[in-house]
Amino acid sequence: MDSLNNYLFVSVILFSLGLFGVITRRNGVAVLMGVELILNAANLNFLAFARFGGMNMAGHVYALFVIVLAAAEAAVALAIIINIFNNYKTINIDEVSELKQ
Amino acid sequence: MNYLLSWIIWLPILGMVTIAFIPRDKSELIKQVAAIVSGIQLLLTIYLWRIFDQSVGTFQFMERAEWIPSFNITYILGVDGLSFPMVFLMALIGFIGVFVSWNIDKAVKGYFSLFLLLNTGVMGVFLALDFFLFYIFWEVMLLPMYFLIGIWGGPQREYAAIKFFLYTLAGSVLMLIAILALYFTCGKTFDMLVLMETAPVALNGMLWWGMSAIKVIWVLLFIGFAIKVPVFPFHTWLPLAHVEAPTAISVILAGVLLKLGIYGMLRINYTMLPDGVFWFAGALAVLGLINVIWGAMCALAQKDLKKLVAYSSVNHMGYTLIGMAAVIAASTMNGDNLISAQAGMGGAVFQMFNHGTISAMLFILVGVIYDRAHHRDIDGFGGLAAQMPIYTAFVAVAFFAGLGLPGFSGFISEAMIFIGAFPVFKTIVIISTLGILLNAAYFLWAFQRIFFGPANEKYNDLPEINTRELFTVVPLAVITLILGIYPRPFLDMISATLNVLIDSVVSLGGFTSAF
Amino acid sequence: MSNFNSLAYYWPELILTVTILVAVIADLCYRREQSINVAWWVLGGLALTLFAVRMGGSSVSPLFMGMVASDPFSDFFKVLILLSTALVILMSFNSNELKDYRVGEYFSILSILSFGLFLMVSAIDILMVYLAIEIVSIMSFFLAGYLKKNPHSNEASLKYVIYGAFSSGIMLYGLSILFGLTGTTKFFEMQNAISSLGSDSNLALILSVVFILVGFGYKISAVPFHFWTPDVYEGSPTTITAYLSVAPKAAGFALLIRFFNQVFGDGTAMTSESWMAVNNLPWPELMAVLAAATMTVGNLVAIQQNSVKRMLAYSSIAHAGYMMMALPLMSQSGVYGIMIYLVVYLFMNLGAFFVLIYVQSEVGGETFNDFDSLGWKMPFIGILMTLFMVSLTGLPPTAGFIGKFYIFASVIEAGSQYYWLAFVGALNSVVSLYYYIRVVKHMYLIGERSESIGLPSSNLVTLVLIVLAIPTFIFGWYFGPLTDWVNQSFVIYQGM
Amino acid sequence: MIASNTITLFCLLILFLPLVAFVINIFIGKRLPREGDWVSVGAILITLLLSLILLISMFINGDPNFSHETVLPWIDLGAFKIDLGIWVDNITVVMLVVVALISSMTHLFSIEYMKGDIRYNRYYAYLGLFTFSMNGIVLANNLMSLYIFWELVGVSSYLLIGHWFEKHSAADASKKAFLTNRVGDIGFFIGIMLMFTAINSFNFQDLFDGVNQGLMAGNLLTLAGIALFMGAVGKSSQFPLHIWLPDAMEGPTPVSALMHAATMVAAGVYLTVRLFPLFSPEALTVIAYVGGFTALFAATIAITQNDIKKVLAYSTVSQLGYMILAVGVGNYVAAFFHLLTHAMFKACLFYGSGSVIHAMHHSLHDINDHDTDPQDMRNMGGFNSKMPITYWTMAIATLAISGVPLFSGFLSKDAILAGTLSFVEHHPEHLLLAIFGFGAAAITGFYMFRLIFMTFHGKPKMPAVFKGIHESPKLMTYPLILLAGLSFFLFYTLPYFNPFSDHGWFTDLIKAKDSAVPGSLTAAEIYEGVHHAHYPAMALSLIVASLGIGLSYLFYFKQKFSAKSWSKRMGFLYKLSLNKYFFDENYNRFLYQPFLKLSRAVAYLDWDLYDKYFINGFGRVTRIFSKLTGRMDYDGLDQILVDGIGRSMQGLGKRLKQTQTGRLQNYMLFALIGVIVILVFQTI
Repeated sequence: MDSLNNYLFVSVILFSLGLFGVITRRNGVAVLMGVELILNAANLNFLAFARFGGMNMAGHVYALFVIVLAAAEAAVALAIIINIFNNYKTINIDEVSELKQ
Repeated sequence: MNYLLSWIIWLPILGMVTIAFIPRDKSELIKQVAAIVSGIQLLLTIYLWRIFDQSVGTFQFMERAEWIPSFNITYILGVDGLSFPMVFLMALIGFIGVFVSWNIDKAVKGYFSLFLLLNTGVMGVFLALDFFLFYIFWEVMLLPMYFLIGIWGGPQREYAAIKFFLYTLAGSVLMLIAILALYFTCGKTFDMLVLMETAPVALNGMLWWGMSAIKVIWVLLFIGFAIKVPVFPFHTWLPLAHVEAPTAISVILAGVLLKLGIYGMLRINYTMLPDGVFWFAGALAVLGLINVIWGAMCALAQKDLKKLVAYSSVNHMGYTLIGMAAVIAASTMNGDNLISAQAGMGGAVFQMFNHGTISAMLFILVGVIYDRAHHRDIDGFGGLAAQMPIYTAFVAVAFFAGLGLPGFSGFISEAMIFIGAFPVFKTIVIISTLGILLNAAYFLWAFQRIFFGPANEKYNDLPEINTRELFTVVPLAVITLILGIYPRPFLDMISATLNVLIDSVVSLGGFTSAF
Repeated sequence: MSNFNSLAYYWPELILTVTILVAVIADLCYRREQSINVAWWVLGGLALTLFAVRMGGSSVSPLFMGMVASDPFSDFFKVLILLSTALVILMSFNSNELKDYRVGEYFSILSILSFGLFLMVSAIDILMVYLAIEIVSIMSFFLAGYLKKNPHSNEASLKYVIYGAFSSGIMLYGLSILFGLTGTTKFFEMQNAISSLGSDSNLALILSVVFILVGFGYKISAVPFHFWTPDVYEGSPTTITAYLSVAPKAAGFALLIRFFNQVFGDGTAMTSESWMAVNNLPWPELMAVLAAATMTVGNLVAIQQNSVKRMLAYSSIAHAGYMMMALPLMSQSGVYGIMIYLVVYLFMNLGAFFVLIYVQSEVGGETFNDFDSLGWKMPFIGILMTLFMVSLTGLPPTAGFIGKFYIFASVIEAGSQYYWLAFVGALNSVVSLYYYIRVVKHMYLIGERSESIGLPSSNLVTLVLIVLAIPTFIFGWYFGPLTDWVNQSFVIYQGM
Repeated sequence: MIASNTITLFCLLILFLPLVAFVINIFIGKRLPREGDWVSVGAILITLLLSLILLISMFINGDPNFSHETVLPWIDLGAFKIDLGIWVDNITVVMLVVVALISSMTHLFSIEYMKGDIRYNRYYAYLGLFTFSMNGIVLANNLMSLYIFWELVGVSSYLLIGHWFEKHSAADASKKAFLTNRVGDIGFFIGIMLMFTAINSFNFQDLFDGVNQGLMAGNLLTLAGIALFMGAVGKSSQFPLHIWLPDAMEGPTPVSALMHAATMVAAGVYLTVRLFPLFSPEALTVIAYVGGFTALFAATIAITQNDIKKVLAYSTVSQLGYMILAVGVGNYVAAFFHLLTHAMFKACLFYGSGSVIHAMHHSLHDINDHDTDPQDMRNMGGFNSKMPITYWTMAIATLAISGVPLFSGFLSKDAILAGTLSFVEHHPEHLLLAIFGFGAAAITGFYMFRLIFMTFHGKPKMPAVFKGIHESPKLMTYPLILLAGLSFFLFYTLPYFNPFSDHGWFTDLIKAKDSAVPGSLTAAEIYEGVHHAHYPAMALSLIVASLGIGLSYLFYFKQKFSAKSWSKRMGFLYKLSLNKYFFDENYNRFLYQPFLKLSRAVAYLDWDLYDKYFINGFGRVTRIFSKLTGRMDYDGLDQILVDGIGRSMQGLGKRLKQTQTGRLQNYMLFALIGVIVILVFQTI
């Protein structure tokens, strides 16, 4: 139960879910949540490797940094989405596609 | 003068800078400056001719300067019997070109600046002995040419200009790859003199993807040069560019730029890849044959006089290729026939020069009639001989020179080419002699349609060719005639270099060693 | 080196940090109309930073316990970053788009962005890699969407942020796998660990390589991770587009060079003439294919554009492709070629964008038709734009040719297995002539020639353009100083 | 005996004086008094004088093996050398005199004939150019300079035929002459190349030596011989390149006399005479057949022609065929002899016809008739009373050409026929050659007397015109008289007076050379055979000639038979002859037009297909692309990319552009797909 593979397995599922969400969701905020899933999948990896690899604290540090940066990124992204809503009156990212070709 | 060659190359740039400081409404002054600068350049080349040692087959007046030592790039100039005629041709036609363009009234400043820049580019290619320098000059020509055709050209000028640009650039990037390949395989140098010695040895037996390195480099360089010549099937930019370009530019294009391709092949392919010469000579002759016949047949069918002349260039350059191919006659496997090799190669070089003078004359004359009648439709004239007798006489001279009449220089070079190539490429030469019939056919037919027949009322008050125009044509006609009667001055000049070239091709190249 | 000792080598970044702080504070002090004066503070700071970088000497050492490296290689890129930042700031004075906004913030964000780029070019730890990329990205998101009232700008930043987050997420996942395989975050330790791994872990390695490449590829807009580029470039303020097309790309290449050669190289990377991939990982082949695809796609689509801005966006993809050609070679001359290319690319690309900005403000549009007969109306702009276009095409005697020349030279030098790449590159540069010369065509060949001549209204613009034009021209035929500089900068931290 | 240097000097003067006249007249002729005709006339008279001095010195010298050669290095590339030079022997001297004499006559004759022409000075300039080039051919000591002057002669012919270029027919004829000649010249040049390749020299003597040493032998030699002969076929208007000469009559009549009768067309014969030692027996057979066939074939056309000059033109073709035949059967001295005699009487005939046309022209002009053809014999008749000098001189020349004893033609034609007969005796399988020869002899008498009878006898067909006819001025009649005088046998047999033998100074001084081809008959053997066949040939030729003359007398003088009804009776044959066997029509239909069509097709291929669709496949792919995308908005740049490759690039670009959908999630999806594809490829 308490083996590396299990963690990795969960991480892969999280990663895939994240990708799926990013690709399929139309709501901007939902897409962002997909991104968060991906980041957390990576975090899980870092922690699991750090724990089971018998290694130093680098993994943990890394995870902490990721959490912080993810928060910053999310903040910016949400600000932008608000701005989009002000201009477009929607947060459906499919409809925000004037720039193309 | 120590830096004579540099002066010849950079003088036009000096003129260009001078012109840049002249207010643009003083168009007469701009023209005068351009004329003076190219006049001085012409005088310098004549001076060069006086002090040129004809008995030496190697490079003279060498200049050498550090440039980018970290990449072994050096500023090397030099002139030999192969490049001198071309330099002279460019100086002459550059000078004449200024007067041909005297009527330009649109953006005079820009026109003459670009014109002089073009001059520098061409001169540089002929005199550069560093491959990198050579390539830079090679490319420098493109942009002025693009503008000169694109801004001052005919109705389809944009299309013609971009087509010219793209075609030539496509060729030259392949050339760049070949240059770099030579650089890295032959001792990391761009010095052509060194490459001429190291390349034949270094490339010997080298294989790239199962292909001989010599063949690969040869083909890359050849395509680059062939586009400029232009060799069938890379020729389609030429009629268009000629038709759309203003007269002076057509003159330079046909008179000098087409020679760059042949010059490049002789200077680079022949010296650095002598084995490739033996491999490719047959194809060269066949391509020459196609050029001759195809160009002539296309010319025969043209209704636009300028296009006819343009296709005649395709046709004439074909002879050159056939002549060049004859160099292999001097090898042991072809019976040490040095006579043929000399005749063929000498003919090819002479033909380059002659085509320069003759086609320049043809284009100037086409421009003269276009300025007056505002069209070039061959069938739209008729009976001009009665109205413009002097003009008719000059066109007759140009046409007869073009169709290879004895007494004009073109005959000698064509005859030398045929005689030289005959022992090695019998069938090809025999078929290509058909070209001299077709030459006569298209020129005489056009001549008849334009000048003969009852006088055309529409052109009753067409003014006769004027003094300025005569001034541009006469020198060319005189040179064509003099060299046609007594070619020694020219042939003696190239003889020593030619023999060195033939000797290096034959002694360094062999059919068996490389492949 | 310990954290405190490291500070001694960290003057440029420290000065930059101070600059950022000063800029933020200064912004608070100015009124809205005067907030543009923040730019001068920032410019001053950048000048000091540049001075510090140049003074830093040629020491090679890892700082902050192996997080970042101080070496001439990174200094070289820092200079590029500072130069492009300063030039963009200068050009922003003249931007029409920014007029309606308070711009103090804009300049401070630019300086933060520069700081992120500094980290990027010197990072030797995957933690620092991620951190740097995120700093750069987040600041870029801001800047892309700076025109709050402009829907296009909004859309650009939305696309940018989501695409950016998405790709850095995937990269992070790849990095986590790599961490798992090697148990370290330091480049050189990773290299050691990988070379001792058996070939059974190659699959996982490839997976991580590809995932990491998503992040890096996004940064340099390599195909197929380039899709965000045109849209973001088009929507962003043109000054920012110019900046994004140069500085982050340069930093991205610095990172790519360091990371791939030192982590996935065979350990002799940069010290010998050429080297191999560790464990014969097939990443060079992958990189070669991506390079070919990148330049081809960039060029072919650029032909189709009607907006000069969007054309330049695609062309910047193509240029990334040219530079990528030198990556799979794993040779010193390849890296060398990229560095030279980046310098000339900075000048010519910024030049092209700045002319575009000027034309936008004078004529009011950014399509090809807005350039009609411009060469006659404004000869100065026309000649300079021609120069930049010719240079971008790579024709001598302009700097663009020298860039291409060194890249091609390195490809050819690497041997005949990469000749095909040189062919693709060469033919691509022919294709690129189509659209670059189209600008020239519109400027000179289309439309009536005008008799009245307009000179640039702003001396600053003239100055900036001349500053860009001179090296673009001079380096075309006298590039000795350039190669010398690159040569001196070609000293990379090689691990302890 | 003239010193060697003087000979060289004389030859150079003879060569270049007319050229000087040409240069002066072309540049400043218009501004000179009398438009400069005196320059040309003066130059040619000096030339004539010098030639005569050479001739006299030849007589005094009396050396049949006289030979003088001077060379000038012209091209020297080390191994490849061309030396130009002059070679004077007795043949040269005789030929020089012929050229100078006929040319002088033409110059004089033209003063009246061309009076008032708008391009009078140019006419004289061109005459000078012609004389220069013709003398160049005569003096050449090597194939290269021969070829050079050969071409120059062609150009002067082009210029003179096209003198009245306002007429479309003249312009067409000049072009046709040049191009048809070029066809022959190609063969000539190939022959030169074959020779040079084997022997590495252009010099005649070197070539003879080379062939003698066997450097060139067998089929190759035959081939080279036939190729060289091609030049003669073109220039001497032999079948199948005979089509240009009759058309060349569009030029002024004195020109026709000079070039298209007496000298230029004889250059082909001169060439074969000069190069005789090079021809292998097989090549000679071909030459004989071409010559013989042309002789008969052209004669049959001459029967039905009504244009006085056309009759003479075909007669010239026929006579040239004779000469070629003589060379072919090995009796080349006879060929040269006939060249000499023919030059005199044929020039005389042409001047006579010129005189008639001149009279017709003026008379028509006086009655304001511009539609009647002044050259059509059907409009003439009975002129003997009005133009006695013209009549008598032409009659003498006609007797000469018909081969009546006492006249020069009898001697030379007899020599040719004797040679042919002797050849046939040795090679019975070539009987056809004799039939050609004697058949042509009969027909010659017939059509020549037809010409005389139709023009000078009978009732005037157009009385109104007849009224205005009068004798031509003295400058025109003097040459006639001179040349008619030279048509008597006496001048050729001196110092002997036997009208039935050609033995005289000519046969003494002009000796046949042995063929250089090993194994050929020697000159002596040939001479022996000819001598043997002399009397039978003479008898036969007398019989056939009188047959022809008699028939003509019955048809056109006595009108015993109606030419009209006979022509109807002969129906098809008559039509064939009248229309010159439809050669022009067939060449046009099966050669020129198809070739023009082909070249148009090539040009179309080149410009509209090859250029527009760089490679057809690319073009097709592009069209499919454009259908797919459906919204090809070609703006300026797209127009630029019309080349197939360009279009394909565009198509590709458009497809790629469509991937830029603007939808963010598509982008990410593409990126993911990219990653997956890469992974799949990397792991495989």
